[in-house]
Amino acid sequence: MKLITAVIKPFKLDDVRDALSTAGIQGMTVTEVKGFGRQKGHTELYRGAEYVVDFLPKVKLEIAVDDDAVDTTVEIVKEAANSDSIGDGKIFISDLNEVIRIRTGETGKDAL
Amino acid sequence: MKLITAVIKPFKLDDVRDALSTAGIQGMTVTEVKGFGRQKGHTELYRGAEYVVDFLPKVKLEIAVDDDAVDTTVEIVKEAANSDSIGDGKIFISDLNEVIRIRTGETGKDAL
Amino acid sequence: MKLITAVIKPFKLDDVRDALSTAGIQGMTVTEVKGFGRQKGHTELYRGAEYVVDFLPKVKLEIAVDDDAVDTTVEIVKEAANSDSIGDGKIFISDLNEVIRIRTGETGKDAL
Amino acid sequence: MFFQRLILIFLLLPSVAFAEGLDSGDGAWLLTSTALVLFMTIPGLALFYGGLVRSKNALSVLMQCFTLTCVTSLLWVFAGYGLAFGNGGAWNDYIGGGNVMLSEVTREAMSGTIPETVFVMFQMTFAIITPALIVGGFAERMKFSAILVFSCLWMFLVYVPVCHWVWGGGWLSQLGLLDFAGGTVVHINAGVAAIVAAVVLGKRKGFPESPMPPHNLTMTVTGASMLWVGWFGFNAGSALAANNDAGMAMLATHISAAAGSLAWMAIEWMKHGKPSVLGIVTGMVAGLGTITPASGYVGPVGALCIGIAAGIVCYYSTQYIKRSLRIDDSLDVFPVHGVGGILGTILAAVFISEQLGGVGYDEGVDMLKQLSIQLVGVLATIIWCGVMTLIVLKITRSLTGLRVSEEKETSGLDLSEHDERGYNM
Amino acid sequence: MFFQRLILIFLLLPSVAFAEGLDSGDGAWLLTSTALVLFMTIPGLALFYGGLVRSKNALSVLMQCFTLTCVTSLLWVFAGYGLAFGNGGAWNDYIGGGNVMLSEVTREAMSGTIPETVFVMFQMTFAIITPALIVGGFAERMKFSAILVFSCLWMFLVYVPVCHWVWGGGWLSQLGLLDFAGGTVVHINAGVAAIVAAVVLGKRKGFPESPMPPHNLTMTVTGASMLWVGWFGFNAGSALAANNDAGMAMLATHISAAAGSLAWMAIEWMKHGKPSVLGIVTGMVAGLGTITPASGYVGPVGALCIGIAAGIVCYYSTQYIKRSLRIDDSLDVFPVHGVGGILGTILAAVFISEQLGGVGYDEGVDMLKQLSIQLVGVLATIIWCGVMTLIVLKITRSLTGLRVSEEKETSGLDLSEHDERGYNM
Amino acid sequence: MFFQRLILIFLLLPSVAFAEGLDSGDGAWLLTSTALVLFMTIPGLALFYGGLVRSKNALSVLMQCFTLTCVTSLLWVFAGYGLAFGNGGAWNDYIGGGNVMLSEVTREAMSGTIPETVFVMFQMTFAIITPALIVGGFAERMKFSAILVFSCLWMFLVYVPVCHWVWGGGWLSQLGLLDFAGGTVVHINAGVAAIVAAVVLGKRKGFPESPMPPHNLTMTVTGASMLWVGWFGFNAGSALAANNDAGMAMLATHISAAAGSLAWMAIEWMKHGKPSVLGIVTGMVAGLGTITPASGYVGPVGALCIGIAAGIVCYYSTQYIKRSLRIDDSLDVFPVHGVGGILGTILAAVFISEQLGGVGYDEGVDMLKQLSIQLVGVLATIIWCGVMTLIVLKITRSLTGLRVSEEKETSGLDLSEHDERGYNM
Ligand SMILES: Nc1ncnc2c1ncn2[C@@H]1O[C@H](COP(=O)(O)OP(=O)(O)O)[C@@H](O)[C@H]1O
Ligand SMILES: Nc1ncnc2c1ncn2[C@@H]1O[C@H](COP(=O)(O)OP(=O)(O)O)[C@@H](O)[C@H]1O
Ligand SMILES: Nc1ncnc2c1ncn2[C@@H]1O[C@H](COP(=O)(O)OP(=O)(O)O)[C@@H](O)[C@H]1O
Repeated sequence: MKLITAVIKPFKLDDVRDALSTAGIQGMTVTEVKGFGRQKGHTELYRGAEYVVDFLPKVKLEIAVDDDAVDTTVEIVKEAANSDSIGDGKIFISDLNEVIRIRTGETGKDAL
Repeated sequence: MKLITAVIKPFKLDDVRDALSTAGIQGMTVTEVKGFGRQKGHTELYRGAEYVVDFLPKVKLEIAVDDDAVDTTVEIVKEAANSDSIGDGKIFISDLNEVIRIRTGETGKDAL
Repeated sequence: MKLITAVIKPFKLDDVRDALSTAGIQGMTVTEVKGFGRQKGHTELYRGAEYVVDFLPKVKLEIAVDDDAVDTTVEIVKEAANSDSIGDGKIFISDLNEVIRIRTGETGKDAL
Repeated sequence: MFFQRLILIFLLLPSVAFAEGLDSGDGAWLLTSTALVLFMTIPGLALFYGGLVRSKNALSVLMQCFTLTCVTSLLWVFAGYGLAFGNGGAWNDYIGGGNVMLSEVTREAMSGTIPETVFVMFQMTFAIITPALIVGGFAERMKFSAILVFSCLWMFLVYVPVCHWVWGGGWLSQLGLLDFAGGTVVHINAGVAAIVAAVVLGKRKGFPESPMPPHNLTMTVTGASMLWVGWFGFNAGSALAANNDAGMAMLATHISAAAGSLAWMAIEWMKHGKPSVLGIVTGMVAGLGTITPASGYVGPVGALCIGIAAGIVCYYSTQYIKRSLRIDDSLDVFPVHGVGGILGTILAAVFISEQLGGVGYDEGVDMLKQLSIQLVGVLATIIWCGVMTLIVLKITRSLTGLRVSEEKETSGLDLSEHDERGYNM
Repeated sequence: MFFQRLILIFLLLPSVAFAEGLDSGDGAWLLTSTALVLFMTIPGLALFYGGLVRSKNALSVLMQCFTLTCVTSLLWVFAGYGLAFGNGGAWNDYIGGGNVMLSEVTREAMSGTIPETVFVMFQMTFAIITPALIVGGFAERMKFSAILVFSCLWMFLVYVPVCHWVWGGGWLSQLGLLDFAGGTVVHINAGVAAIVAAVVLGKRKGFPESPMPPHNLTMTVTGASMLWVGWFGFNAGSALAANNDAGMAMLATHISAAAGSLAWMAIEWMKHGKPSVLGIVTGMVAGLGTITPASGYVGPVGALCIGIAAGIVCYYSTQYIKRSLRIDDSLDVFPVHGVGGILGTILAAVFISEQLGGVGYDEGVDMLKQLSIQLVGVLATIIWCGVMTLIVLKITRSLTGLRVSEEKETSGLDLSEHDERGYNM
Repeated sequence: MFFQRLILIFLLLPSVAFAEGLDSGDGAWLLTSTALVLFMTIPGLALFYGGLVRSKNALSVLMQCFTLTCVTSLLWVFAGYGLAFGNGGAWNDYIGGGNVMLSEVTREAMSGTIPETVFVMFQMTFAIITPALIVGGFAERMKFSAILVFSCLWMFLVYVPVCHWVWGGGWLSQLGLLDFAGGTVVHINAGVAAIVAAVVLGKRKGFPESPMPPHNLTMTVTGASMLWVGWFGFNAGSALAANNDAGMAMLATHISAAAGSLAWMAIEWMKHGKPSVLGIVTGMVAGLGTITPASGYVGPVGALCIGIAAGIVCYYSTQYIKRSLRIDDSLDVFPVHGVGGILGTILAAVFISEQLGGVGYDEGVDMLKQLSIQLVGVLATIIWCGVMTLIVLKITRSLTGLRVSEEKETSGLDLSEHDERGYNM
């Protein structure tokens, strides 16, 4: 099994989730994060003092999938999260040794 | 070493933490996340407009443990986080190449 | 590629980020987390009832780097995040199978 | 009626009015009422609205309410008060005049038993809240510069003339229109302008598919509570004295607020299974807006009936406009204030009846006659406000454009229009 | 004393009272005071309480305070005012009567030098805050429907009769009980009802092992500050005139609030090493609640002593109830309001003494005599309120049940009872 | 002038004053004004400041404002009022005396047409807000115990004497200084003390490299709005009557607030491309602080000019102090209140001129003469306050130390000084 982690723009979350669930992928865990990268931050103004805020609000999706499903999942996320602008984010793929469903104790594919 | 990541219901956090520390596992990092899965969300009502909120507040625990301790840890989390209802969450296990304690520079088991 | 995950004290975030970007590492994702470990929490007081809050606010940095860059990155973080006191935090290293830039579809090193 | 006539008389006979002398108790109450009505807009309405939008737009709404408070104040001082309450000579049926920069409002000038300075201030707070109410119609998408241009033009082309017609001795006041504290002048005007602006601007991105839940309902409830308290100044202050009329106006206002709240809560409970705090406070605003034109003329029973009617009618109006017509009047200004204002202006003609506990009709007037007068007032306000608002929006569009870009709307007005964020927790 | 007698006289002789005529200054102050006391409940108390609960229950507390405001208002209009302040004929020692839907409160009716409508409204705001105070006893676990049923019954079975006894010409007023602004009627009543409800409902899940820290202390401090400001209307308004009694009541109120705050802060600082903002505002409420019954009778020195006593006694009461008895009166209503009300009602008999700067005893009364009268008043209120609250809870349980399910308690009342969340940041 | 003389007369002739008799309307307005000015400090200023600091220090600022309210109240009662407004005999040019624990303020005592108790309370609220304003200068780094010691000493060594000089019959009042509602006594005093404290304490860790954005601007806007509303009590209440002077003071106050806001907004818009809500509310405070000394003497045109000047001058002062001098007056108390107070005290001498719509100079005084008097007042206040504040800080340092440790500053004052956190969401 693999863990697919995607860091995307917050306003794309709904699109990505819809696309995934259309493809039968329901489960995921979402975290609000701050991103630093090439995308520029914005300027804020407080009593005449301007300063640059260089972190950007992003959301991180974590999706555990079976090995078969990796490619489709990545494809879907890539498409749905793309807005053709810097800062659209990244997808990371890593190995998962095991997954366990707490309620039933099921493991592996069954636990997803 | 392994990284055990558990996504559980927020009100179970105290129980899980107590159970782990009884077993001698003190260190962990906790994140507030939103979960999507089989568990149903709730309905909210704003000026007569109902809509379904399908994400659910969850907490994510990350616990780095030595290979020996993986099984016990998983067992403890599984037990303490179980409320026998959908949405109790999942445990993910993955490899860790290295752990370093920032203050001392210790690595591996010593750093945990 | 590797994923370097560091849990550090919040007030060290700026230092670490500056040090990394000086070394040419710009990209990272930051999450606010709560940490449990050896560092003691604090006492809070509500209408004469004292209780101990044992979690501590920390920030988690996730930095995906090419294999070559692992050692320098770890070194930089270790140095910049060190305040010589308990609770300075930890660095975790794990494997990444793949990284993809959403906007362009680039993969691997190019996507970082 | 009496009320407007009185004002008229005072304004026409300033020297005589002065002779009447100051009543320090009336002065104290009107000074207080002025503070209360300003309190309704900032922070009251600002918080009520601010809590209802998404957090990325929270400051923009506060900024709009606050800036309009400042701008309207100066417009009122420059020419608004003169045009609304001055004597317009040959044109007086339609518009007043004179008193530029309050040149005739000396320290000694009186308006009945209170200093004219206080009357100027009290009326100013009404002029302030009206454009601020409109903010709810175009929230989360209109350019800040456009809002300023729009509101300045609207003040002079809509608020000031209608105010003159109803309270300044103009044709509606001569006709005998009953509007104690602003059913037409404030609430219908604001409601109509808001929905016209909402339609012209178009829907917010994502409406109505994506939910746009209020970002902070505790803030909204705080604002709503302040509106309730402040409304005592609005309605009981409109008696322009600390007398028995003020007392009954306060009682009627309070009863209607409570009844409107509970009526809305009851419908929600029945239809959805649960009552919500946003529901009950919306019912409260409906109850308050609806009693406003009638508050000086009715008794407790009338107020109760008006409040209940307000809760029910405004609830269904909200559903209809938002769910059936799918008009994105963001914070439901028309169904609550506009519909409430219409309903209240009409019901004033009913519950003023002595049999129903009210003060009774003027000589030679009966319920039907009064109803027809009220209808004329309501229609005149709707038509004038609707048409002029459209024109004002056209002009504004040509000067500044109306909407922010889609990208700015997505990232939120706080950052894109003001370079600030509400919260840095 | 004088105060109650006066009211009594006015109520018995409405036509004569009218002859006295309106004092517009008194009217202005009472209109203002009414606004101030409403402001105490919404948003004041709502925010004070709302900040103290966990964020999942924040809206539920606001909703409860707001809904009770509406419900109590209508109950008061329907029959509450008549039963509390009307003439109950043969039963008048125990309960008033008449005036259903305020039928006798005409626009012209006077109550002393102020319109009776204003007196009705002013007293209504006292009736509103009392059940809202009780909310703190059963917060975070009681069903919303149960709260409504409970509060309606409680209003008629507890508040209204005790109000009649003390202020409406009933037996305690005839006995000579001193309760200037509600030590018995408001604070003891609320405190006793809250703790009885807390015991009957049982503890919140997790109490006292899990900490339940306030979710937003900035909100609590905001509410507390509003309570302080509004309390000027509560106590100085109870003079029913803008006169020297009102001035001294305001001064005494303020001194006691400051003294109570600092006393609590000092204890905390000594015992825990640090003073907290929750501590100081709790001391403030204690100081204000305790001075309430005495506020019209004492001088600055008396007020200072009462405030200091309030801070100390209420601090230790809170510790005792919460830590030793482990009763989950969620927001400490009894140790602060109940104990404060008892203490203040008793101390009124001491500091009214002319030697101590007070207005002095009535003819034929000395400190001991007055103390015994006060004790009778305190005990009567505690017993009546305790027993009737128990009965009302029994009835409510049989009608709707009292507590939400454990699951609903865990997920929070905002979602489970109102389908809303406080914050969507 | 007249104002101070009047006070003086009343204080010297209490029995005669009493003979004048109570005006219930004036009483009502002053009771209300007292509530309004207290409302300015808590919650108004507390929220304004609280929102501007980082979230880890939010409670500490609320705590400081609240505690200073309590402490100052008791100091005022103990001796402050007597020293400020009592007769100091041979020393009366510099300091008053007597009236310890308000021993001479009986229930019957009058101060003009209002009860003296009310005058004591009204003035107390001015004494309360002044040290609370200073909090903005040393926010986020000063020890709580040090703040208490500092503020107690400062009250007696700075506020009380200057108050006596200007309003209590002291030398500045005899000289003919115009300060209607506190340009010198409140605003210059607070501003100078704040910047002196800021310099002595040193910069916050990280200033000015790290941005320290306000943690909750919705809170700041709420507080700002409350300040605006409350300021009506501050300025219009300073007429000590509900009369035409009060009316004009309210109008002038309001105009200046609006003009100051818009002036600041305009500069920001031109210089940075976008207007901000923090900018506009800061302009509002500048407009209000600046009109304060002049509010009873000028007309609408004067108020407009003063407001615009305030917005511009205070904007550039803020830039200068913060960006060029790099002084860490955390919340910009000096450039807004100090500079505003200086500016307003000077401009009062200009716009009091009858030609400019003001009330006109006293006999034998012309603009130049008045200007020189005002300059004397301004300089005297700056020098006295500057020197004494330094001394008070020295004493405080030796007693408690001034700053918290660096570690405590990093973890935030809420936890390190009060064992609490603002938010547990
Ligand atoms: N090396 C990295 N490690 C972890 N997260 C990264 C890394 N680089 C970028 N990110 C995350 O991806 C987001 C987008 O990256 P950015 O460089 O701004 O644009 P793009 O993805 O278009 O190249 C960042 O905001 C950050 O959250
Ligand atoms: N494939 C997945 N990848 C990552 N997280 C998941 C996945 N499936 C579920 N989760 C997380 O686990 C939580 C519980 O899952 P859910 O399907 O609701 O119930 P259960 O664990 O009882 O099967 C979800 O809310 C989500 O946070
Ligand atoms: N076994 C672990 N797994 C995951 N996170 C850990 C673990 N142990 C510690 N941490 C994280 O590291 C932080 C610092 O650890 P702590 O034991 O307090 O100090 P130190 O790093 O100096 O040993 C903790 O607050 C927690 O967030």
